[in-house]
Formats: sequence, structure tokens, C-alpha cells
Amino acid sequence: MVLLKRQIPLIIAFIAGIVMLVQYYIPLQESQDLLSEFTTWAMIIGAFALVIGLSSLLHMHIGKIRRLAPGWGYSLITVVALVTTAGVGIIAGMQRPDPDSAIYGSQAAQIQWMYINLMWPLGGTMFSILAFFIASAAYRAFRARTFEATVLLIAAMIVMLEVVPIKIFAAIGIPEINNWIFTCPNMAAQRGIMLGVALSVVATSLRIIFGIERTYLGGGD
Amino acid sequence: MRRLLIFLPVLLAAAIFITPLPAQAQNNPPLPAVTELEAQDTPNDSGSSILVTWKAWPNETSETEYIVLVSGAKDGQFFEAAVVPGGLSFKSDQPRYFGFAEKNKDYHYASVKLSKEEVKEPRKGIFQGKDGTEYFFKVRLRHGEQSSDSGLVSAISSENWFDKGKLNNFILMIIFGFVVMWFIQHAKKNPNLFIRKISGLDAVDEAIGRATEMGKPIFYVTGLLPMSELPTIASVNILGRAAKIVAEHDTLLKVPCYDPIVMSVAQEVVKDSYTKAGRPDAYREENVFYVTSDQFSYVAAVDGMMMREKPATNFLLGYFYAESLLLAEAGAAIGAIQIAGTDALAQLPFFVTTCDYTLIGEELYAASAYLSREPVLLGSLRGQDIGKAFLMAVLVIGTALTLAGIPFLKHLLTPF
Amino acid sequence: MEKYSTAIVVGIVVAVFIIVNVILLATGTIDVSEGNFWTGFGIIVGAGLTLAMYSFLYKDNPVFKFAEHLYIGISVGYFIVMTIYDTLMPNLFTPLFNPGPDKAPKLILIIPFALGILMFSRFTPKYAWLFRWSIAFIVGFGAGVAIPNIIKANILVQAQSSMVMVTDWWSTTCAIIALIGVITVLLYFFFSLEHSGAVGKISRVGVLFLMISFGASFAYTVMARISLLIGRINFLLKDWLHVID
Amino acid sequence: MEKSFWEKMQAIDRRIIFLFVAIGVIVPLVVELKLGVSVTNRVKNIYNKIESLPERSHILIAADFDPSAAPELYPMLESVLNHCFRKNHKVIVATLWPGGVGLIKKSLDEQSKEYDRVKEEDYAFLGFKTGGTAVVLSMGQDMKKTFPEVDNKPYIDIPVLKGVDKLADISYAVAISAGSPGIDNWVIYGSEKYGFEIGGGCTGVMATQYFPYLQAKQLNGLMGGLKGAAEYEMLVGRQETGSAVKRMDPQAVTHIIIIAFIILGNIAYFSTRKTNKS
Repeated sequence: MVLLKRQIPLIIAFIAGIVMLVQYYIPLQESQDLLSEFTTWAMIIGAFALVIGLSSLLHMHIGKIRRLAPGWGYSLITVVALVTTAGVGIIAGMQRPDPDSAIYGSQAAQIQWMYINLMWPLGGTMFSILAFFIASAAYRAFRARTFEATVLLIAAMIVMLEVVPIKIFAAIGIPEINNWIFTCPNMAAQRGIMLGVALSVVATSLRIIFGIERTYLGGGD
Repeated sequence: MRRLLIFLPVLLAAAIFITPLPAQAQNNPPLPAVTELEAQDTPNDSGSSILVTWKAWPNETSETEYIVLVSGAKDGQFFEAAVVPGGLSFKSDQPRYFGFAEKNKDYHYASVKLSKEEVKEPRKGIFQGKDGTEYFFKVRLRHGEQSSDSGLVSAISSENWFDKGKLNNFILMIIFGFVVMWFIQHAKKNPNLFIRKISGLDAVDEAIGRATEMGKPIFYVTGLLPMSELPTIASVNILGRAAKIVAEHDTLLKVPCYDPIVMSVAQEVVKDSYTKAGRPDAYREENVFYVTSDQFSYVAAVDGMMMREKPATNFLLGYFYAESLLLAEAGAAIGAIQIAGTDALAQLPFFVTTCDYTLIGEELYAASAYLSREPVLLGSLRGQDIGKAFLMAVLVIGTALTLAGIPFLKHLLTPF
Repeated sequence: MEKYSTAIVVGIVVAVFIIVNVILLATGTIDVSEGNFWTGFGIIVGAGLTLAMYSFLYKDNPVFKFAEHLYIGISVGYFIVMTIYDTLMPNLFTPLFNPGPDKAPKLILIIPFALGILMFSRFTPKYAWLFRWSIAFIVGFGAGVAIPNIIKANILVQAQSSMVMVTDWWSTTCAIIALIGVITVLLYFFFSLEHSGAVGKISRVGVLFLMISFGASFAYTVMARISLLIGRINFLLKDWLHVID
Repeated sequence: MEKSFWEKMQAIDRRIIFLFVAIGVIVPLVVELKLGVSVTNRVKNIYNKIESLPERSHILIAADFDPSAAPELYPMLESVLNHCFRKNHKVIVATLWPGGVGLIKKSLDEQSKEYDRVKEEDYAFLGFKTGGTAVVLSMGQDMKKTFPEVDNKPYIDIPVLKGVDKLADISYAVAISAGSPGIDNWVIYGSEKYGFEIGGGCTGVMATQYFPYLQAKQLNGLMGGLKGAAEYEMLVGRQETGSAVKRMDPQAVTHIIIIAFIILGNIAYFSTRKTNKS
């Protein structure tokens, strides 16, 4: 049983990892095809996992509705919206002329209406709330408390001045200073981070492939 | 008027002299044939193409054309396979195939495509070659009305088993792999490797303790990438360590998930931590739950939960996009202690400014080693440090050499 | 008491929203005539949801909660449709079960199909461990792909492009400053060295580079975020209320 | 009295800042200020490249964004399309994001009309294809295999796509993207791998992330955020018709408000710190 529960997953991870690693260096057509094949496989597995997610979500909301727990009405909204959207989409998708045509279920007219008039305003608005949050975060964070904080503050101020269309800022070369900040110190910092991250990723990946890192498999035997 | 008439012949003469009329071109010496013609299998590819190279005619202009002709037999019918206009397609454009030699600027190349399979119904007048067969090439130089053909060369295309253009990548992988593995083995024998202080991780205990004192929940977000991505794996590893401390403190831990697979793994990991802490009874599966796989509905839901349940502590570890600030600022508004960490360059500024502690880039990956002090992980970390020292040396030497006009290391590191 | 006053406020706000829309419809500002109904109706719904989301800025309230829960439901529903028709049908079911008259079924797809089905083992406590096989494939695959690609993008590209061939003194200075930045930031990430003494001082320079980078990126983002807000306000003022054009 | 004002300022209710931001956006939208923007070389490089290509060159536009990033990226798409159609280039549009399809169709219709460019003769939209990196890789190998049909018509029957068998046949590409998959995929798995020149357009938040690409010449130019879009609008002379330049006015005002708040916050911090010390 340990073989099935522990060893086989580690062997699968090892094979999948090594194959993808070696594939990168082999220019054969078969090797290129393998990359796209495995990518598709990962997508397919992910698609099945949605059932697990769905069960978790419905379990929570339907549980609330059954118990008439506080806020069960909101759970009802979620469930009804989910069933309606999925139902309309699935039915619309089934009506397409032939299974290979480019008109996907998600591009049916009804689903597009929902996307444009419900998803878009909701998502766009949530995204735009960042405008308010970034202002309040800037107000709290940009204080000259320490030397480091002052550097952060000054860099931020210079960059923000570029957007202010007052001639004096252009005259003293704010856009040029910005270019320099972004192409020199900013890039240096980002490169430093990227190099370090790359080594971490290589090390972590190797530990996974060789079965040293196995937290992701969970516990038990 | 008379003056104009006198000038007219002069102007005419000048006009003839300036515009290169075809009549004049005919008086030119005949065009030379192209020299140093070579044909070779395209290296580092999946077959199906042959590279033809030749020395550029020194007098070429944009009017000049090189026509690459191909045939299956020495004396067979030749087809047009490629046309290279003057001034384009130099060997120096393709260091992947020809390297960085200075003289590559004086040579043209053309790539002739072949097909994998035998062509069943060849279209008339068009060349359709097949992999693995010998083909003969010549280059016709054409300029104005004139043209001249070169001699013949031949080549066979084949598949390559190793991409030499990726040799630098391969060697680096082997070096880093070896160093990391060696230090992991080393650490098994010498388990007490030193690791510097990471203040964000020292605060984990305190942050969890605070939630316990206040009797409020802890939120843990693993980021928005799927399970196959490394930042998510790093985050799940930290979740395992944090959950153990949480279980010991008997505090409520909530993990709202963006991806069903990540949720499944997180459930297993948290359950395992509770078991290890001796509190398997305290684990509730519904506290590690799926929300949605859409960025902004996810963030709306998590922000809403934060406002209602007012967690004392937020962990935001993994890879984030724009939602980083939406989560962190909502957390700041309710006064939660926030420990964030990501290798998403674009989101680091927001975590650094709004969270109490931020794990920057590599620190996210170092966290599980730091929290667990497992020799294997510490050894791996030591290997990464050696890798960094190596990269620092390469960068310093490479930059110095390149600035001095010797781009040797730069070329060596160029990826293809 | 507070609950009561919230209800009143919500009631008033909703009432105002309804009245505004009635006026818009009555004056013909929003066209819901035959053929345009879904467009006009869509604008009203969009405006309502936009305002509901913004109400979160004041505080958590029933209107926001309604929008939030609706949003989750729709997004998951949409995701289900996408998964079925954009992932499963073209990549699994069609090539495996319905490949077309002259094509053979792609039998190799049985492997991911099986690994997908194994995910369901999580519903049975006894066989829940089977899902590890699928996870192992996904994680192993990700790890294998990551190594060479990150070596290329994060190490080779970055290293070779920091080695710049320049001759003028300004670019040379920049290249050297950038090099100092990269080296000091890398030193900051050293885990086997205590940040004290010379190492501490040098890594502090690295921290300054990080701070400049963070400050600059933060400030640069302000613009992007305000753009988004402008977009939404534009929708409210133009498409819904028609007060600007 | 004053001391308590600064103390209050220190812990100001976030909602007051929110209110000021809202006013800073709404007022300039209602009252036009016409403040304009300055053009940077980053954006000019893309413009110059499209300008310098001979007529009828193939230009690929990868529009990888969805409605949530449209305020920034849609004007870029509009201006670049407008520029291409004006120069009579052949335009091919692709997207890796399902949410972008409607927007792309809309802008293609609008911009092509202005210069009487014809669908399939002068431009083609390849449609959405799921898979991110895999799609780019496959396009690099064989585009008619990736997109056997475009708008229910075989790839090979569409005139504007003649001569474009794979990504390397493109004269220039512009990747306008709001995240992943996006510029990274087109650069690393597209232009780097198959060899063609590419410029980028991205949301403001991502722009700094791509400066290393700029310096490494992996991107020849970059439009960052609304300002980048506004700059391109200025370059192609669409200040009046486009939306980006106009939207820069509220930008300027809001930035001034935020800068003012930061200054006030620092004054408050220092004045309260002094009193605390004494």
C-alpha cells in the first residue's frame, strides 16, 4: 500500500519532471509534440478538478440554505446565479451547428450578454477600487520615517510628477530621470530578484523531481 | 534663351552620367559567380531544412537578388527555393546557427524548407523536397539584366538529437543541480547549517499567537497560480508549517482557494499538519474551501469575508496579480497583521508598503527551510547561495570584459 | 438599532436608484424599445452592479453582499461553461470519442482522462490518496518545465543583457551602477551570511536599490489604477446617465 | 488647535481620501481641461517601426486582454490598428484571452472603415485559441495548423494571410497584453524562438517589469498604461477621436491630489513627532 500511496506518486512526478526537463533540449518534432501533449493533459486534469471545487462551494452554500443560517439568502443568490449561468451556457453550447465549429458555448449570445453586462461591470469595478486603495496606501506608507522609507518616498514622488503636465517638471528633466530610474536602479533590483528566484525555482523543482520535496502530497502514509 | 540651349547638352550629359541606365550597365564587366557557397543541415532543429550560405557580392545593392536553386539530381531540373535580396539575411543575423564570428557580416544565408513525408502529389513547377535525401544547390546572382550561376554544392537534412544552442542552459542546469544536490547530501551529515534572520518569518509565531489571544481567525491565501507553478508549491509548503503552529494554538485557520487542485492539496497539507500537531479532531475540511477561479470575484469574496470575520492575521503568500493590493489594503483596513510574500515583481511594491512583513522573491522559497530547519532544505538553500556567488562572479567578470570590448562571456551566455 | 438604520439607508439608496432609472427611461435617455431592450436593460443592470460594488468603499453592506454573491455564482457558472466547451470538448471528448469519420480516436488521451477521474477519489475517504497520482503528474510536469525555462528567462537573458557593449561614459556609468545594484541585491538574498559588518553594509545598499525600485513601480502603477476608475466613472456618466459625451 | 489638526491628519479616515480621489476623477471628466501629454522614446520606437515598414507589410497584433484592462489597452489597440491601416499594412490579429474577442472585432470594424480597408483582403482576426504558450509555439511552427479555419473559412483561402505560414514570416508584431498569457509568451516563445521583431503594450502596472526586455532589445518599444496609449494617440494624431489623451486630464488632477496628501501626511508626521519629542 505504501507503494501505491507514496512511491507511485513520487515515480510519476519523477518521470513527468525528467521528461519535460530533457524535452527542452531535444529539438526533434516528437519532443515538441510531447510538450503540447503534456500541457493538454494538465489542462484536462484541471478541468476534472473543477468538480471538486464545485462540490466544496455548493456544500458550503447549500448547507447554509438548508440550515437557514444567517445570510442564507446570499448563498441562495450564489447558487441560483451559478446554476442559471452554467445552464444557459451549456444549453447554448449544445445548440451550435457542429461540435468542431469555432462557436464555443462561452461565446453564445446569451453568455456574452451576461459577460458584458454582469461580469464586466462587476470585475471592472472591483479592479477600479484599486484607484482608491492605492491612494490610501500611498498616504499611509510614504512617510519619511527611516532612511529606506525616505528613498522609497522620493522615488515614488519623482515618478508621479511625470504625469503632472506642469512645464517646470519637464524642464528639470523629470521624464529623463524617470527613464533612468526604470532602466538603471529599478532594473538592477528586478534583475537581482529574478536571479535569486531562478535559483530557488531550480532548487525547488529538483527537490520535487527527486522526491525530496513532498509536502504537496499531503501527509499520512 | 540661347544660354539655355547651350546648357541643354550639358544637362543631358549630366543626366546620363548620374542615372545608371541599362544601356550603360551592359557595358559593365560580367557579374562574377558567388563564391564560398556551402550547404549544410540546419543544426539544432527537427530536420526538414537545409542552410545554404555564400559570400556576399561586394557591390550588392537592394536591387541585387540571390536566387537559391535546388534540385534532386546534379543534372536534374532546378527549382527556385529561396530569394535573398541584397542587404538582408546575413549569417550574423543568426548567431544561433553560425555563432558570433565577425566575418559572418559578409556572408548571406538562406534556409530551404523540406517536408517530413514523401510528397504524394507534387505540384508542378514547385520544389517539394523530403527529409534525408541529398539535394544539390546553386545560387544565381542577379543584378539588373545580368545574372550568373555558381557551382554546385549538396547536403542532406536530418533531425538533431540535442540543441547545441541550449548547451549553456544545459550546463548551468547541471552545475546548479549538482551543487544543490551535493549540499543536500552534505547537510544530511552536518544538520546544523546557519541561516540568517528573516524577520517576516520570525513574526509567524507572534502573528498566530495574536490571533489566538484575540479569538479571531487567520486567513491564508496561496496566490492565483495553479498547483503546477513553483510559487504555489512554495506557498503550500509554508502553509504546512503555519498550520501546525495554528493547530498547536487551537486557532481557526481559513484558506479560501482560487484553484480546485490547490484546494485539494491545501486540504491534505493542513490535515496532515493538524495530525502532526496531535489535533486531528480540530481539522475541519470546510475551512479550506474553493471560492471561484475568476480573479475579481475571488477578491470580492475574500475582501467581503475579511470585512465580516475580521481576521487578526493574514498570510498572503504565492504569486499575485492586481488583487495583491485589494487583499492587503482590505486587511490593513481591519487592522490585521499581514505577512505577505511573492516573487511577482509587479506586486512586491504593494505588499512592501501595506503589509507588516514581506518576503521578497527568494525569501518566499527560503521560508519553508527557515520555519522547519530541516537539514535537507537548509542544504538546498546553501547550494543556492553558492549558485548566487557563482552568478555574481560571472556578472562582474562578464560586464568588465564586455565593457572592455571583449563580449566573450556575453556570447557564451546568450540563450537561443 | 444599527441593523435597522442600515436597512433604512439601503432602502433609500435603492429607491433613489430606481427613481433615477425611471426618469432615464421616461425621458428616453436609455433606449429600451424593441430590439434595443437587452442593450438598454444591460446598461441599467451594469450601472446598478457598479454602484453596488463601490458601496464597499463606504462599508460592508447588504447591497455589496448581494453583488458579491451574484458575482461568485456567475463567475463559477461561466467557468464551468468554459471548461466544458473550451477545454474538455476540443481536447478530450472530441478527439477520444468523436474524432470524425476518417480519424482514429486518440487513445493516449485515456491517460489524462484517468488521471482526471482519479481526482474524484477525494469523495471517498478510503481511496482519497489516489488523487495524489494526478497531483504528482501536475507538480512534476510543472517542475520539469520550470527548470530550463527559468534558467533561460531569469538567468541567461538577464545576465547576458546586463553585459552591455557601450563606449560612451554615461552608458558605462549606468552599466556599472546597475551591476552594483544586481550584486548588492543578490548579496541581500544570501541566507548563509549574517547581515552584519561589511555584508550588512553592502546588503543595505541592495535594500536601497530595492526601495527605489518599489517606490518607482508603485508610483507608476497609480496611473494605471486611476485609468480603471476613469473607465468605470465614464461608463456611469456617459452610458448610463448621459451627462457627458 | 493646529496641533490636533495634524494629529487628526495622521490617522485620517480612509474614506476622506476616497472622496477626494472620486472628485479628482469626476470633475475633469465633466469639465474638459485639455492638458495633453509628452511623448517618450519608448513609444516612439514602435511608431517609427510601423512607419518605416514598406506598404503591405504583415503586422501581427496580439491583443491579450479582456474588458477589465480595456480602459488602458483598448486605445492602444485602436491607435496601432489605425496606424497600420493608414500605412496600408496587412494586419493579423490574434488573442490568447477569451474575453478579448468582442473588443478586437469592434476595433477592427471601426478602424478599418476609416481607411476603407477590407476584411480578409487587408486584415484578418484569427480568433481566440486556448492554451497560452502552446498556441504561440504552434504558431511558430505552422499557423494554418494552429488556425485551420478563420471565421469558418480555410486559412489558406484568405488573401491577407498569404505568405504567412509561421510567425517568422511576420514583419513586425505588437503584443498588447494585460497579464499572462501575454508579452512574456510572445517574447520568450515567439520572437525569441522564431526570430521576429516585436513591440509591446501593457498595463501601467506591468510596464516596469518589461524594461529589462527593452534593454535586452527583446522588445523594440513599449507602451505603458494609459500614458503610453495617449502618447501613441498623439503620434498618430488621434487626440480628438481617441479616448486616452482625454483621460489623462483626470490622471493629472488625481496625481496632484495624491501628491498633496503625501506631503500633508509627512508634514503631519514631522510636526507630531516634534511635539512628541518635546
